[in-house]
Amino acid sequence: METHAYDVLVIGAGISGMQAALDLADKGYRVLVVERQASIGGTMVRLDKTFPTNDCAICIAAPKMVELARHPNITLLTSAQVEQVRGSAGSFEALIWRQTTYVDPAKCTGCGDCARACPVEVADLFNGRLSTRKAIFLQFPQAVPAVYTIDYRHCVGCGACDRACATGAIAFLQRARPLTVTVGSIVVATGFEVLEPTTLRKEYGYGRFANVLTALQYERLLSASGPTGGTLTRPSDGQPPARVAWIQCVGSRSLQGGYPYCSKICCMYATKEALITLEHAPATRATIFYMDLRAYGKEFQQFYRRAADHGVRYIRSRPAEVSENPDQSLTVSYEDTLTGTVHSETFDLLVLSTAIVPAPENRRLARALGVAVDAHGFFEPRDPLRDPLQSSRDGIFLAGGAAGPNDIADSVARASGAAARAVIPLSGRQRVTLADPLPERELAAAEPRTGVFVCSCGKNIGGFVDVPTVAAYARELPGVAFVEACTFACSEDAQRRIKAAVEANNLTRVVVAACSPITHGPLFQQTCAEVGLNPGLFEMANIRNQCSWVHSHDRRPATAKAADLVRMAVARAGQLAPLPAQHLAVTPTCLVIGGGVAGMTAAMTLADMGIDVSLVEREPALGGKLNTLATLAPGDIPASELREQLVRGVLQRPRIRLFLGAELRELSGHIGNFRAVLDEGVGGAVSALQVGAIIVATGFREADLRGRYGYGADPRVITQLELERRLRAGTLGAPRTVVMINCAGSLDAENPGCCRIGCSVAVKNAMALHRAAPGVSIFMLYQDMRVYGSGQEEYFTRMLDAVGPYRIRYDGGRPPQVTVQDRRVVVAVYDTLLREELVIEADLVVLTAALHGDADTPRLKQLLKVATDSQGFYREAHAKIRPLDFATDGIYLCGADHYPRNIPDTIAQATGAASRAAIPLLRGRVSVEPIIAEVLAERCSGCGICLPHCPYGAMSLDPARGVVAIAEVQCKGCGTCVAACPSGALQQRGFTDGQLLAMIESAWEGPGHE
Amino acid sequence: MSMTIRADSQANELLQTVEALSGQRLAACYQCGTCAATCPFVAAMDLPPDRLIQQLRFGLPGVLERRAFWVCVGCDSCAERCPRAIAVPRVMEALRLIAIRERGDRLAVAQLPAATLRDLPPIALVASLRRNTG
Amino acid sequence: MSEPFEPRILGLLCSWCAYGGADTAGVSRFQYPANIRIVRVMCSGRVDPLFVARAFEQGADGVLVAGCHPGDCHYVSGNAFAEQRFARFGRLLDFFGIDRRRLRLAWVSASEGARFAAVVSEMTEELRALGPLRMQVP
Amino acid sequence: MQLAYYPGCTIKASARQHEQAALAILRALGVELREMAEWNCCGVVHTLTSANLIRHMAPVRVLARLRQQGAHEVVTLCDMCFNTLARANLLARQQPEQFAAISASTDSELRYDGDASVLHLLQVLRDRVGLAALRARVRRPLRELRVYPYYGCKLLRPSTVGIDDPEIPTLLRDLLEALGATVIEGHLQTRCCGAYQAVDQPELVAERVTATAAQARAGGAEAIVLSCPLCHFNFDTLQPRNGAPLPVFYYTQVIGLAFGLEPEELGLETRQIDQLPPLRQRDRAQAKGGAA
Ligand SMILES: Cc1cc2nc3c(=O)[nH]c(=O)nc-3n(C[C@H](O)[C@H](O)[C@H](O)COP(=O)(O)OP(=O)(O)OC[C@H]3O[C@@H](n4cnc5c(N)ncnc54)[C@H](O)[C@@H]3O)c2cc1C
Ligand SMILES: Cc1cc2nc3c(=O)[nH]c(=O)nc-3n(C[C@H](O)[C@H](O)[C@H](O)COP(=O)(O)OP(=O)(O)OC[C@H]3O[C@@H](n4cnc5c(N)ncnc54)[C@H](O)[C@@H]3O)c2cc1C
Ligand code: SF4
Ligand code: SF4
Ligand code: SF4
Ligand code: SF4
Ligand code: SF4
Ligand code: SF4
Ligand code: SF4
Ligand code: SF4
Repeated sequence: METHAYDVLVIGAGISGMQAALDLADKGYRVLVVERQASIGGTMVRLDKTFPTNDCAICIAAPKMVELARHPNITLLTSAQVEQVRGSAGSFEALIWRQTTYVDPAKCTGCGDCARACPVEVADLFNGRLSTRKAIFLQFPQAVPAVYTIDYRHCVGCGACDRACATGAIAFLQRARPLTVTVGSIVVATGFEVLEPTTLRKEYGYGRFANVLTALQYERLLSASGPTGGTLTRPSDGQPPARVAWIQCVGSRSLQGGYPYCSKICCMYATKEALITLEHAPATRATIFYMDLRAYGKEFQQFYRRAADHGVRYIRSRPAEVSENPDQSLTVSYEDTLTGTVHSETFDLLVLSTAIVPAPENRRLARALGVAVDAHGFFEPRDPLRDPLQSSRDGIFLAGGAAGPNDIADSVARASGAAARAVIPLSGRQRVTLADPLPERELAAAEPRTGVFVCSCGKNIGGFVDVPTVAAYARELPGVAFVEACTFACSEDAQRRIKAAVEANNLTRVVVAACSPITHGPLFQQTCAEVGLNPGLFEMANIRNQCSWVHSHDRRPATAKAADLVRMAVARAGQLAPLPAQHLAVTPTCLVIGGGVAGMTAAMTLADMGIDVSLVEREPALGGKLNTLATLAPGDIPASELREQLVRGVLQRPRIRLFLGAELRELSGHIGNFRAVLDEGVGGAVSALQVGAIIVATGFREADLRGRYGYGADPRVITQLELERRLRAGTLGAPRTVVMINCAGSLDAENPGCCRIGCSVAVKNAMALHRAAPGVSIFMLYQDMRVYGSGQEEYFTRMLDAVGPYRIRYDGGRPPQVTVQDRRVVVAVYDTLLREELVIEADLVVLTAALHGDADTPRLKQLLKVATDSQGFYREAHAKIRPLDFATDGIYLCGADHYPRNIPDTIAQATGAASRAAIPLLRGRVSVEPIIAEVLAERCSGCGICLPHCPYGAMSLDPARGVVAIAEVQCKGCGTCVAACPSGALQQRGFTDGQLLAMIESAWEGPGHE
Repeated sequence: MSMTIRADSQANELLQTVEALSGQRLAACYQCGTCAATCPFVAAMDLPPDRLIQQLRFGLPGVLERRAFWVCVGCDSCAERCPRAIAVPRVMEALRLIAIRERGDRLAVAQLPAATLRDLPPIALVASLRRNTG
Repeated sequence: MSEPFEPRILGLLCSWCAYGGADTAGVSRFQYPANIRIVRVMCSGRVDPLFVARAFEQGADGVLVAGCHPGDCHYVSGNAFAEQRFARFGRLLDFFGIDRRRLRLAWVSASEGARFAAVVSEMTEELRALGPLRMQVP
Repeated sequence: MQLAYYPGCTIKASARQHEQAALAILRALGVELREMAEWNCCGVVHTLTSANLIRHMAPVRVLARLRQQGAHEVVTLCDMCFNTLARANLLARQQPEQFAAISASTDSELRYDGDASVLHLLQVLRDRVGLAALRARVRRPLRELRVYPYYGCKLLRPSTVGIDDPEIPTLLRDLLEALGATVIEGHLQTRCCGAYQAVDQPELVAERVTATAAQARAGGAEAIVLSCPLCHFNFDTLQPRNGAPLPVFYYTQVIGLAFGLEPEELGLETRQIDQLPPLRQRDRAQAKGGAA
């Protein structure tokens, strides 16, 4: 049996597994990725778009898939399972069973001839059984690896594929083989599945009625690459549905008929699906039946409002049942709980937002790994509050959805976190050193020799644009030496062909006419680099997003425009020049700003990876909110206990240098080499530090509610944080009636966001009040009960049982009124469920105040040159796939300064931020942005007009030479300065005037073209 | 209408009795409306089950004067679907029992027409008496 | 037989927002007239008025410069400079007797596919009404 | 096969046809029901509050007697009896302490500790006899008969004692299909008919049976087949008088017809046979065929 050695084993290659593997591989560790399916990608690649940004899911996932497949430090095993793991952290031995696919991956070109020949049609699981595929198949067009697989359960062994395959890739004699590997640590990223409600919630008719779908099936129905090519039709008759409804919590939040937990993402994906439905067909009536609409992430509430404003109808109700009519429409019976009336309403299509459940195989895998799963089958952290990424066995870590429902951003953050933890048992291992840049070809030829590859993207382009005509036209263009039409230019196979064409024809420029350079540019640039062409010599023409998809009704203009875009790209290609790759050495230390849970966790994680850290806390003591909070949910652990544990951990690590009572005063430099000046305040020292990366963990604060809800007017009106302080100090007294008002200062015009943790905090504190003042009556005034996080729904229902609070659902448009009337505090509120105005006399009113970023954020953001939103929370580089990075390289964020979050999420994120920051620090060098601006000194008059245009302060006037100078690592390549220069002394690499004008001038082939 | 709820008027005896008799914890109700939409007789109820529960919890007056719990036949449909596994029919039975204890039987065999008595299956008669009398 | 006038539009789009919006229009299949040819720049701040002038010279009937919404600029403030620059450049157009409607500055975010399609459709309609720009090439 | 049998009051009063038919088909299948000695009323409805424990006395007494008589299981025909006995039995198993209190207040020989099981005849047919055996015994397949099976409540709910899926039961459909009948279904099959409200709020029942019968008719059904004597009564008497009401049969009677038993053996009245035109026609056709 073969045995191979790696550093880390990653199990599962959805977005989490991919992120964990890339984070590790980028640090120089050798990673083995084991994926049970034929392609990597997981759930995300089956989605249409992603909330709340509505990014196209495959567009943002595909580049990561390709990056993973090509990473020199990653070995990918698909159609494989982990059978057994022996050993301990630092030296595990894993037995892996690789299923046979009966196709030789080395020979298969992904052409699909075999599938066309195969006579067996089977239900396509990727498309939720809404279409069929063959017994030999590719999971989806962008599959990685792009190799066909025989589904042996359905193959009849007829051999048709074998006869059709020109490369002889079919290998019926291939045998499954076991493989043993040694690794130091393991990341479990096996994600989750969605419930198919055929045994529970049968009254909704799933599996019996053709037009009742799960949300995942509906994603396929919306998807452009789905079974209907993105036209929204109902399965029974192919007609567009005029009325579509979603039922929430199908199998979730159910003590009976399902699972007790909240699946956390379905309120948002239903909202997203409804919104996209309206985009597809604005006249559709979209209705969502919900109990509590949990729109609690960053920008989620705004997204929900947008859907409501676009006409998505939200009905607060959990429908009773669904019946089918003779025309296969569906009648839903429900009570609108806000009016108290029972209705039967008919819809054409019904989507069930079914529970997120663990894969049934989790239990088997858990046995093989020797780790614990919870009652449902999700992998269980050893300590869910304090150590959410650590499984029950040392050296094995949990990423993404494997431990419970998580959206993409949280999955990615957790994956980075797990990657950081996975590094720790590897201490002392030799890392793979960074490969030198690939050798570049000689570009001796004076005339550019351009190769043009025109992609038909299956039917995505080919269906609307005459690709052969475009290719033939390209052949006639000046400088074009080679043209090829390809079916899927981004496939693995096409990369091989591009490289071969460059070699064979001695090409010096490559133009790919396909989709967007944003999503696919880097892939082709990498291909070019592999064949010795500098990435700067590559250009793309976006004939899919700009032609075929948007001019689908008329082939002629679409084709003409595609030809124009190719001509423009070729013209620009002629002007292209290599973009030099530059690297800078990195100071391998990190600055962490903020000493709360997030900052301390990040610092400790970095120290454990062997990195020196400077931890700066403004206050005289570490701990952040832990210095104020009483007990923590889940688990009712005293906050002081966690604080002591973390502080002890920080003090025990000699790599952490602590600056208390200190603030960042000045910052200059860039990734790899920042210079930070810390000021310890009056009487304290001023220190200058040299660091390679910065993690920002400055936390959050409660909004100032003075003047609202009677706050500030009477000491009996306090906030949750103040309540925590009283509970902690034991100064609560004995209130008999407590009114909690949730969403105080949230969900309104001024602050449209949802504070995400407020409902859970209120629930925890109701329990705490009940303990501290037995017999107290608690009124909870809420809009939607949005308890957030793993175990929280269960905690909420335990609280209901123990405390029996009076829950009053109020409407945001009619908020509760708090008044002080002859020394009594009175709360008046309209209960939308009772439909009564209630007047409550309270001994204590607790406001669940809106949360904002730290008060000092406006100053810090200027220093760091990063962006925030209107509530003072920092803005990440990409809401879905780069949640821990700032757009500015070398600076990372985590914890509640990004958005309010609970402690488990904060810890996961902080660990993840440490992973991100450790990449340049461990790697030891960073690359400079290749498209920076440069100064043509001979033309620069030193006028300085450009200087104020640079948002990054990258420009300065060189007093000696009287010309402008640009600090290369600081330049982000926006080109603003270039347009500002009156003497044409600035140029932007990759976007020179010459390159851009070449395109402009060829857009219509000059004025003579008519 | 505006209801004043005072700190010291919280002793909601009716709720306590109902919870004790039915063994159900009404605070657990999500107010989701599944029971109401499930009930085959909701149209005849002057207060659907979910609202009945809510009114009971808040101690609103007049619950015992309602007809709803006399309409409920204990078919268990709602109880099967309730996400919180609340046995609504037990709540209804508790209310019937309390009403009967306070105001006496709702039905007397003597009042029923002889023809009805003769034709009815015994289970109908006995069940009706069990649910309408003390 | 004379074909109806089809205006030519040059689009200068920032890579992060407007170009992303055009991509989203594609992903969402929002249809718009095929009159626009797009050139991608990293930031609307990179757009030099020279590009616009050259486009008109080369036969464009209209130019669309599009970037991130104010406050959303990926490069913090590039779009603000673009806005200033084109306010000034507009006056220059008047001087040359070019209708100001032929140059349009629009803010489109990466998720606003529908908006991008609408902007292009509107602009095409407007230019159809204005008729061809017969720039005299000196 | 021999099984102890608890009839209950209604079977002996208004649902005699059901018992007659049941005994007839079981004879044909070689199953013998032995009526328990000294049975009393089952209590009719399961008591739902903790204050009425004494009302569990009746069903417990039945089960205790059963054990005294040496039997471990008992078959019921009436859905109400089944449900009441089965729920009391469940309570005896799950909350023995409550039962201790009841037992303490009764004669000591009537101790019961929950070790009997309560069966519904439909369970016996499905799980003991088997639908295959039933199918094999069919002599006159009900090919042209279009029926709407109605489950009502007590067979299915609560699911802790129900004998089939509470939402999508299939038992009656499978059974009727085994007899060769065409089955018409709809979501009202499991909806309560109003039960004892027939006593003093018959309008509630009338509304239910009207809606259910309308659904059956819309699907093309010619008859309703059910199991519970109270449902039978309600459908039989409270369907609207105007327009021909759909006839109602016990499943035992339909099985009997398929077995080729004579209508009289099944307690079927002439009126009912007349209500089933296809049956009549088929009888005639078969009679002719038989003569030829
Ligand atoms: C209908 C729907 C809509 C959604 N919409 C959104 C949205 O709009 N925005 C958003 O942020 N999130 C959305 N999500 C959530 C998103 O899909 C998840 O956050 C994300 O996919 C989690 O990624 P993951 O890698 O943890 O798990 P997965 O994507 O499930 O990947 C797990 C991988 O592990 C593999 N695997 C499993 N078991 C094994 C094993 N034993 N051995 C080897 N491999 C194994 C699987 O094959 C799979 O490839 C949606 C989810 C659903 C269901
Ligand atoms: C009322 C309430 C109750 C809560 N209860 C729970 C609970 O029960 N369970 C749970 O999981 N979560 C709970 N949370 C959430 C929990 O408090 C957060 O998850 C956690 O505090 C976030 O940690 P952090 O380090 O990101 O931020 P913080 O705790 O806010 O820490 C930030 C730190 O950074 C410092 N800082 C800020 N700016 C600067 C600067 N410019 N320079 C230097 N230092 C700076 C601050 O002084 C502070 O020490 C609760 C939150 C609130 C408000
Ligand atoms: S190369 Fe062979 S196995 Fe691969 S897709 Fe083509 S025909 Fe199929
Ligand atoms: S051998 Fe199998 S996979 Fe190949 S064509 Fe035949 S059925 Fe399809
Ligand atoms: S409340 Fe929770 S379980 Fe229910 S739909 Fe919303 S996110 Fe899903
Ligand atoms: S257009 Fe070509 S390169 Fe782009 S996704 Fe489609 S197949 Fe891949
Ligand atoms: S209290 Fe906070 S978490 Fe709860 S709904 Fe209101 S804003 Fe959202
Ligand atoms: S290109 Fe942008 S970042 Fe670079 S120097 Fe010019 S203005 Fe500054
Ligand atoms: S048990 Fe009562 S309340 Fe519940 S559905 Fe049946 S009749 Fe209605
Ligand atoms: S179904 Fe249950 S949780 Fe829902 S309203 Fe009725 S009793 Fe409450």
